[in-house]
Amino acid sequence: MNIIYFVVQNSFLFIVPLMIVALGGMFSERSGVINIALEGIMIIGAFFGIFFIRLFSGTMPDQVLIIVAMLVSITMGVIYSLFHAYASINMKANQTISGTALNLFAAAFTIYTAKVLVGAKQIDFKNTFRIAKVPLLGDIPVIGDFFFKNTYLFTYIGLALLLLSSYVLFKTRFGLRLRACGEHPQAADAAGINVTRMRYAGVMISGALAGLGGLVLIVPITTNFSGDVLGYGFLALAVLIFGQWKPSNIFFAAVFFGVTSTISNVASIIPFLAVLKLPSAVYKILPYLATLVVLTFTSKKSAAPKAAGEPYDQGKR
Amino acid sequence: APKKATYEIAMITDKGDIDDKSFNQGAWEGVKKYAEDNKKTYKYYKPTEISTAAYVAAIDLAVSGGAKIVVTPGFLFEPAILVVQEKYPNVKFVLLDGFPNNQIYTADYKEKITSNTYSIFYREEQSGFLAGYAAVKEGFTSLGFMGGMAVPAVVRFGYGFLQGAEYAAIELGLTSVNVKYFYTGDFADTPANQQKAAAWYAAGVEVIFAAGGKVGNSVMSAAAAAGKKVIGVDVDQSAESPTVISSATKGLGASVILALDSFYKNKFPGGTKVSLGADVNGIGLPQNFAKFTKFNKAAYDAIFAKLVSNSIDLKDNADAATADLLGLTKVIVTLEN
Amino acid sequence: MDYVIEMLNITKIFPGIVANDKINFQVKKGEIHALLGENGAGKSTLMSVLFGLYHAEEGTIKVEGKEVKIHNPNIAKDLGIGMVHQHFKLVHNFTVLENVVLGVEPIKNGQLYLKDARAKVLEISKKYNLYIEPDAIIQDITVGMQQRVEILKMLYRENNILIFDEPTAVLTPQEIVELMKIMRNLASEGKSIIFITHKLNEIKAVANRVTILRKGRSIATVDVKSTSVEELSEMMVGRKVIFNIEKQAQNLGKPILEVKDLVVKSNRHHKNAINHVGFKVHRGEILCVAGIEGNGQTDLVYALTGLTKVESGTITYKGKDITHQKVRTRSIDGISHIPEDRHKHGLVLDYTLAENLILQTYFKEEFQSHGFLKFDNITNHADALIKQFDIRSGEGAESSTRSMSGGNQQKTIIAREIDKDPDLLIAVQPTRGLDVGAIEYIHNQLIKQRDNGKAVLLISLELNEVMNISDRIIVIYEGEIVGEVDPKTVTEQELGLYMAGSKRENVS
Amino acid sequence: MKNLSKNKAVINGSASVLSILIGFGFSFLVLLISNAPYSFVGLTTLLLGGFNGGMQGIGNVLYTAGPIILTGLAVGFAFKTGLFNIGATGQFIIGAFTAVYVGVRWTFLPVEIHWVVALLAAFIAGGLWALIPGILKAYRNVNEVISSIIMNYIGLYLVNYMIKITIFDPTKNQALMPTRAYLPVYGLDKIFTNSSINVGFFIAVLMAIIAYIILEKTTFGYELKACGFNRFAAEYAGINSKRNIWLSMVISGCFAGLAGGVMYLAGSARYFEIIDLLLQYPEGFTGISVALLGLSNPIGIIFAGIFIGYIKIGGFYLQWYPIMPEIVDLMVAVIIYLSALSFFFRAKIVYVLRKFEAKK
Ligand SMILES: Nc1ncnc2c1ncn2[C@@H]1O[C@H](COP(=O)(O)OP(=O)(O)OP(=O)(O)O)[C@@H](O)[C@H]1O
Ligand SMILES: Nc1ncnc2c1ncn2[C@@H]1O[C@H](COP(=O)(O)OP(=O)(O)OP(=O)(O)O)[C@@H](O)[C@H]1O
Ligand SMILES: [Mg+2]
Ligand SMILES: [Mg+2]
Repeated sequence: MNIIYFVVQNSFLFIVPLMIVALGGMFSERSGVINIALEGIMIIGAFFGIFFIRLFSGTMPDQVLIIVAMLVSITMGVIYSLFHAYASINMKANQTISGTALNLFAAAFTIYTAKVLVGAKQIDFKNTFRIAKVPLLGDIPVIGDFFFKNTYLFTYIGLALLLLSSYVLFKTRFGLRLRACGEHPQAADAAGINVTRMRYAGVMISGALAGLGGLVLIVPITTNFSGDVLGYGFLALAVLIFGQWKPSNIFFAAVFFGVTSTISNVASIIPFLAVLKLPSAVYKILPYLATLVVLTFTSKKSAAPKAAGEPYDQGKR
Repeated sequence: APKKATYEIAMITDKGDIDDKSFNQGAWEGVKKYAEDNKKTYKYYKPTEISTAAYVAAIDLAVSGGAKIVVTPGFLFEPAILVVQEKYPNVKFVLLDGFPNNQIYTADYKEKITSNTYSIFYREEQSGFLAGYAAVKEGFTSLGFMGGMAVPAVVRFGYGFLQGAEYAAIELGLTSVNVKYFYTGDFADTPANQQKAAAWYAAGVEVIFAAGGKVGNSVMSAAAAAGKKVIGVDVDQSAESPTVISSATKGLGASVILALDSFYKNKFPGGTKVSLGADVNGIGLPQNFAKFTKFNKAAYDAIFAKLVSNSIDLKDNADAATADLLGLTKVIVTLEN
Repeated sequence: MDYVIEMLNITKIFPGIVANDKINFQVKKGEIHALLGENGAGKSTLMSVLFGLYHAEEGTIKVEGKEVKIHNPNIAKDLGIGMVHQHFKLVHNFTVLENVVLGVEPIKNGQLYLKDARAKVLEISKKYNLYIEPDAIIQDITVGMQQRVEILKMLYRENNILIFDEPTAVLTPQEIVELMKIMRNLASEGKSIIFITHKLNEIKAVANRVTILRKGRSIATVDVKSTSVEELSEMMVGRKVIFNIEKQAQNLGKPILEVKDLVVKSNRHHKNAINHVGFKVHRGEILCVAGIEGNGQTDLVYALTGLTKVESGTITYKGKDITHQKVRTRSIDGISHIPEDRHKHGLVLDYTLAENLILQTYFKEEFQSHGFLKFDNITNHADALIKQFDIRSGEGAESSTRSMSGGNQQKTIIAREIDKDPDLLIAVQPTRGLDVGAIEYIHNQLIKQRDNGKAVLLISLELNEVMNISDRIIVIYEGEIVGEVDPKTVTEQELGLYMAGSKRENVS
Repeated sequence: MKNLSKNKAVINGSASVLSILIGFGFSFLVLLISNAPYSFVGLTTLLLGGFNGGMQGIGNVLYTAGPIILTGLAVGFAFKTGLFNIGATGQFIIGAFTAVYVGVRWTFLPVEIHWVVALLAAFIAGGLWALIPGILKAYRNVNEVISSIIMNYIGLYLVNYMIKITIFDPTKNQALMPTRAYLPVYGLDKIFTNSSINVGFFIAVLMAIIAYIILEKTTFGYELKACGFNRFAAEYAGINSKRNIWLSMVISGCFAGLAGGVMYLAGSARYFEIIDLLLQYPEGFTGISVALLGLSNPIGIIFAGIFIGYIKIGGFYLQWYPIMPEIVDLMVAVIIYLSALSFFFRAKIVYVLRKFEAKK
């Protein structure tokens, strides 16, 4: 049982950032802008959030500090995403090119800036944000062990964001309009919706969530940040597509990926796997292979937003 | 406008950066300290790729930038130094953890050291030994070794760690000490490494010796979550996390400082190869034992003296292909892959 | 005289073309005002300016006497202007209701609240006899219903000025009659309607006045009652148009295509798209398959041309069983296909005109040797076809097809397909959206094929076209052939009943 | 002679040049802010690029350009046919491994052709690796972006494992060096003394020319592009679009695989390590930049690859001064971003050219 708790608790380290960033990507693509810059935005978010933590560590209570740091990451993520929005919405640029450029720039920028500011590309920080046990809830048998021990505030924020995303997308006026812009911007425009504004909103939400996701990914896994997020932005993109642009499916995709990855990393302490003595390569490959197999059988019908990737041109029919 | 500045002391990074928490960082700190203390100009250069040709080009660049002495950390530089020591007879080379050779282990093998090259090795197995010894003496019986890539220095740390644990187990009359043993295959702080460490802690491991640059940061992160301990590597890493109880250091910086100092005193020990161990204070644990409850300075000094006097025979990477072939009796090694 | 809309001196320029050149256009309250003109005359552009989608370089717009600046559709909406666009502006995966309320969504506590909206929509739908299913997804409903959704959108917004841009191009005769009723109803309530159509008889039927555009200029605004169809068309094209095509007597040959018991599965629903269909096409005849959109014509054509798999049954062409043959093989064997959707199937819009003209033949000796294209031949071929078919474009053979007007794009396809000298020409909606001049030209081409002893299979929703040029008509309804009629004897009404599924005869 | 304002090559070329110039301006600005005393010398060094190092520098520019031209071709070729091959990295790794494996183990080959066979093997292996996403896209409609990302990781882990069980050097934790199959130099080292140059660059240029001919001059290219622009129209024209999709991926993968071979068979003795990090192999992603900068045109890609190599080497020589070479990465990113805006640039350039022509 302990092992199961352990796997679940640890899976959240993958699930939460992947899900948050994929949800971000969803808002962008639902508004009609493909955002391949998620990786870069994560880097920017992580960089500023962690830099903030480093500067203000100890000056305020830990959970307050992390909340403010999250706000910093979100803000910087939004600001950075504006470059993508400007290129792809105002300038009608090729969205892949713009995204690729922003990925390159984020990596170079953080390293360059870190070196100028702290003399090294690595930014050390103290992770004092782990919650060993949530008061009261942590004492609930089973459930407490699964979800309220050895955890981070992120987990709950992530789950809240999942519910919120789903609500916003399907239950609000904003969501309806956003989806219309991603499916048929001409129709939205004709209905009096400002497509530019909605697309900006979509990209900026993706900036906020990807920025946050960068911080959420890095904080629990290390004690210093060295200017990359290990390709998680691309994995989040995979989760987004795997999740067919729907919040609930994105959640399941992230869980699928998070749990299989965790199992592969900790196989050696799972008794029935440990005896197999398989090479670690097998475990490392397994989550990816499984995803590929699932995709093979679920991709016939794609739910991709129809207009995603196409600059909106009022004149075009 | 400023002219092309000249830098007397140069370091070439191998593949990490000067803040890799490992080789490059250790060497760089030595270069920096010596140069600043003695008002010398200094600079590091990054090669364009990880190849002999690129290393040679970087050394060319350093020399054209006025380098009189070039520090190259890591065995990857061996073939490059073989070339440049003759190309630049007036420039001195300090090769850490390597000996100039062409790395072709066939009939074409060539090795040569000229009078302008000084080759320094470290007896990491001794440092690892102290770490393993201290851990078991402290009362831990479930240990972990998480190395980065299985390069010779890392392997020596690991083997020493196991043998130190064995030595202490025998002294304490323990019947068994369990050690999980793993090379991560990178020097990075990935979620995979963090989870691996977390899994080990969850499975009862009490302390992990993290010998792999930034792998240590993942291990520390996991240790903090599990309320367990870490032993750092190369330099004193206690400042990085309260979970670090000690570090198996090697005198990277100190040896670089010594080499630079001898160079400027015109006593450069060129043409020689040294292996720095306990006898010359080339390795050791930091002198602060406050995070131990049972193990202490006296115990450390005693075992250290034995290493100095060479009365403990340690096996290194040349003696065993894998860790389970070290012939240990008390230590039960679980190799993971 | 009080006008609800006055567009004065409107000029709208696109790169390389003056789409609207100092146009004056005035609409009275409560009238149905038709807007007529060739393809590319500037009708849609003018309406887009009025609706705030485009911004005119010059000119003023007055609504109910007051000068207004319409920067975007929101302002148009506030002024009570609504538009049914030529290409429907509906979100394909939203429900009918969501599409109707899009942009004016009612909310309650920050949440979408559609209950009252649904009631209102149903009420309007009842009042104007616009049958819809509020919860159906757009992509699942017929074009006719989509049209009604567009109209509902306008009515829901309580617009007083309604623009219909070619609303009838996709409707059945019955639906057209219905629509006209609705339009008259709306007008009698005091709403003003601008009605764009290429069909002169529709203008005669409902419009009060008509404004004619040609090449971006307004030629005249006239009273419909006092003007004949011939006069209208002459004003529009600048020359006389012959409506009733003179066909030579038919010289019927042997059957070239024989379809037996054909079944094609649908990829949209569980029923068969084509359900046990059989018919023959002979040399020297134009056989028309009439039917309302969505009744299987598309699938039938895909099956005949090899774009889709056949479930069962056989297709015999020139005596050979081609049921399972590849598209390419059929094409080489002499089947040409003018596809329904010129942008989806007919053209590679990013290719030049010359490249598009070899889309079906690039692999032939004439255009390649050992896998290498013969560019000289390709250009010469294009130049010849451009001349022969009068394809107009900016840069001749090198023009990007994307930049060409719809009519000329269509001509490109027709040129390519006829140039192949096919034995069987399958023409689907060959004249959709084209002006009368272009239509005349294309009809002549089809008849020439027939007269040369080739076969033509025409799929069309245009009753006019069906009646005018075909030698024989079969009607398809819900994937089955429900009747075969002679165009010389059948009435439009009767044909319409077949198409709507209300009349049925057993055909062998 | 056509009007300048209608000449695509002129317009696209000047848009790229404009992006590059602004990129240099940006770097200068960054230097002014972060390192003012060295900003001018920094800029001139950047501009001089590979020339800073004389023939050695130029040789290294061409050496660096070789593999990235090939990965650029991989990405660009796929782009031209409507596919986004973000999996060049994985194909590169697989190609590299195969080349090294053949180079190390197939010693039964005559030494003269050993490198040829090793390169060929890399070429084929890269193609086969890309075949998987190609087939999945063609027959199962699996988005090639996601499947390629996945194949990158699988390729990485698989190769690391394969190295361990086939060509591992345990004392160094790296693959054995394929010394016997190193690419020939043909006296280039006499011209570009002390540089790492070898035939790799010329192989890359040859491949680019072949790609250009395929795309622009052959019926095969005509089919491929038709599928890329409009799959439905291609099917309507009787083109086997499924086959073309996977073929296009395979060709693209072949280029990426070849890039891996060219890189690891270079006599510069590059180490093939076992590291579980995709970032270790930036060539695949650089390929995206190169393809974008070269507007996916094979000939443009040659220039883009040389340009990236040129400023990378320029960045290397920046180390003469207390300037961080990372500024080069910043600059490349800015240039790519600007090239995304080239729609705008091109319109402006056409406008200016038209005015100019109107005057004449
Ligand atoms: N967005 C645009 N960009 C460039 N040219 C345009 C654009 N929209 C319309 N045009 C051009 O303006 C002219 C008028 O087009 P418009 O669509 O108004 O014609 P129309 O009268 O509605 O024709 P149709 O009967 O075919 O619908 C055409 O020549 C067309 O090519
Ligand atoms: N993206 C675009 N860029 C420039 N011009 C465009 C573009 N899209 C459309 N056009 C213009 O629109 C015109 C095509 O519209 P046109 O009104 O002739 O087509 P149509 O007959 O209405 O076609 P359909 O029946 O498909 O509506 C062309 O003249 C073309 O110049
Ligand atoms: Mg129109
Ligand atoms: Mg039209």
